[in-house]
Amino acid sequence: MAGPMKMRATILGGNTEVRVLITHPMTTVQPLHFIQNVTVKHNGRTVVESEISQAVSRNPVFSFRLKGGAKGDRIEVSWLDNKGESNKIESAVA
Amino acid sequence: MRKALFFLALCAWPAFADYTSQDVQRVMQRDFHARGQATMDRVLQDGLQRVCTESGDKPPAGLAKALEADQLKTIDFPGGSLIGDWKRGERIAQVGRGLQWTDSAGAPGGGSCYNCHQLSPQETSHGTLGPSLLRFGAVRGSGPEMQRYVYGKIYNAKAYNLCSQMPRLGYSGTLSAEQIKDLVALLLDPASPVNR
Amino acid sequence: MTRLSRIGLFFVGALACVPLVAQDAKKEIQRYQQMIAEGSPVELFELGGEELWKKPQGPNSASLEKCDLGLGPGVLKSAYARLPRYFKDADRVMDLESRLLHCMTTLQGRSREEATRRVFGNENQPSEMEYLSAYVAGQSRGFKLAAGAAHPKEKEAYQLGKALYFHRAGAWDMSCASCHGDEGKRIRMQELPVLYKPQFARPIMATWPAYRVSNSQFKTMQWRINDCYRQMRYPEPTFASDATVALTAFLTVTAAGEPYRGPGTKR
Amino acid sequence: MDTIRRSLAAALGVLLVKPLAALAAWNNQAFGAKSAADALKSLGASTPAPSKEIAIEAPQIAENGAVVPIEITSHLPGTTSIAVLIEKNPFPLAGKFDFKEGALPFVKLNVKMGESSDVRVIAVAGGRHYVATKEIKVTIGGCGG
Repeated sequence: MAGPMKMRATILGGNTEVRVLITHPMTTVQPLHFIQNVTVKHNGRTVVESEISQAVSRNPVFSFRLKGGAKGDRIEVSWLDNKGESNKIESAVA
Repeated sequence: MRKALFFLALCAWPAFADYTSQDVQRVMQRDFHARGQATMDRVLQDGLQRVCTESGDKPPAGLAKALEADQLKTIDFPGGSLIGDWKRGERIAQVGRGLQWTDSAGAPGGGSCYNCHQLSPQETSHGTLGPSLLRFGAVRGSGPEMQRYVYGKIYNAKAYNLCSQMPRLGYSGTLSAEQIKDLVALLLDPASPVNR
Repeated sequence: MTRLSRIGLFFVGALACVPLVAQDAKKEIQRYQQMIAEGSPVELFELGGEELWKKPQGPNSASLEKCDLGLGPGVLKSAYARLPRYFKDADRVMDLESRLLHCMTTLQGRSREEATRRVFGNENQPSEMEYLSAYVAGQSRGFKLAAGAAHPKEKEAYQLGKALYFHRAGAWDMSCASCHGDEGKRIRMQELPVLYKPQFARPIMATWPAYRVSNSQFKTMQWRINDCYRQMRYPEPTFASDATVALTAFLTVTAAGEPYRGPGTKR
Repeated sequence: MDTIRRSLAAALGVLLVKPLAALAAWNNQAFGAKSAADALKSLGASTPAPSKEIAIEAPQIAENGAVVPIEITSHLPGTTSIAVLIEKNPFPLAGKFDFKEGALPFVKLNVKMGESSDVRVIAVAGGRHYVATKEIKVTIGGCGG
């Protein structure tokens, strides 16, 4: 099962800084098990779409920046790995 | 050992408050347990461990001399040349395994040399707990006397400096005579990277 | 090698050692350490610990929410910064892990044997103790380290810890001070803090327990002591024993006054 | 490395049998490339123009290759995508981030590095490709302490 995620979205200099922590082994040996896609949504609209490899460190931590944003906006980060497992987290901008 | 105890009785040791090294040993006997090859006899201090602990590694000169002489007797010098193969020696110097509860008993260990010493200039990841041994043989020569000293120092460092922090690698069973000879070669052989 | 083999199998190339001007290298490594701390996944372990803290377990099907870490049942804020300390109900000085173990046996009704079966986890399965340590320690961020030093048993633990620190035994004649005894020394490239001196003990004790990026594992102070004794070629110190608690008491009292900023992130 | 490639192919297979709804894009060819040049080709960025408008914030020395923090900001107007390549990794492409309307061209992540290497960042702005490079040295720590 997918382990816990943690996210913090805060207003920083007029923009929204999103920091997300993901529990994932990101293995580089057999059997390969790593996240391939990370997606960020702002109030339901996709703003960042990414493809990553097994070269991203175990228990990935990402920071993204969104234009503008206001307290209470909904931010969602989801991931999908090479085994088809996925997880997501949603929280409000603080 | 009797001599050591006599000196212990005479000298005023810096007090670690209420805990003598015997007290600490008793605590260890209670609070440690054997695991794998790391057996409980290891918490029993021998004479020099006790003297070094209780003197803060500064034993009185006379006592140190006497105990160093005892340690010298433990060294089993092989006959013939003491110079082995420096290439094997370099590998032994790199390896940090041996005698831990995670190591399998009987499997050859290493000398952990680079953990504390600089040796070959190519290996930049070296410790500084011990002195740099770069160009050791080039500077000091590699005659029979020097070979004997280096072999002895690796086998039982305490025979030359009682409270040295260097393990007694031969005496403790960490390294075999062959392995020590290879390390002697690493330090003394003119062809060794240590000396080139 | 085990630590590296996981990456090593993928990354065929050997990890290169780079000679650099010492001072610059030191500064750059400090910058690296700061950057990995900023990008640390350590909070994931705090989350995992919170879940376990609140989860009913053992024959009593009880959570640890009523566990008294010294400031009253369930009070977590700043509790870790004041450990180790004397606990009257157990009549002994306890560090975080030994106190957690106490709560597991008393509140949850678990046997000591069961609760300590797997105290050190790995990258795939961190241990319950590791998760819980992360959670509890995280509630002390910003609080000054103030381990107990007034009760006679606390003074005793400090003295025993100090004596242990300088006690030479084992197959390699080592004490803690053999490596952590003189300033400016290294094992390989790893700098060695002289932990009996406050200026070195402070930053170290303020950042344990910690996540280690080299093996992606969360490590506790009990593990740190255990692994030192392994490398010192001693038998194994028993988990949460008085000897291990005394060493932690000695080190934490020595670090007194430093604001806690862990759980840390280490190389 | 064959096994890695096989498993990468296998990984793709797993994806293909999943319901379409869960399918997301993953550039198998670019991520499977064994050289930075091949990866760039697969990204359609064979000859990117050097640019000082791409800022790479990373330590010059990483004590441990398992975690190397990298922070990337593109100051190029109209940046829509940022890709990170670690030149000397067996598979250089580490990630590709597409920024839609509402996102700033910024990302911070931790990557694994097998050895000291150049890290190349490719940015797409106004349909053109730009590149910036930073060398990161990887050292290795002590005996496990």
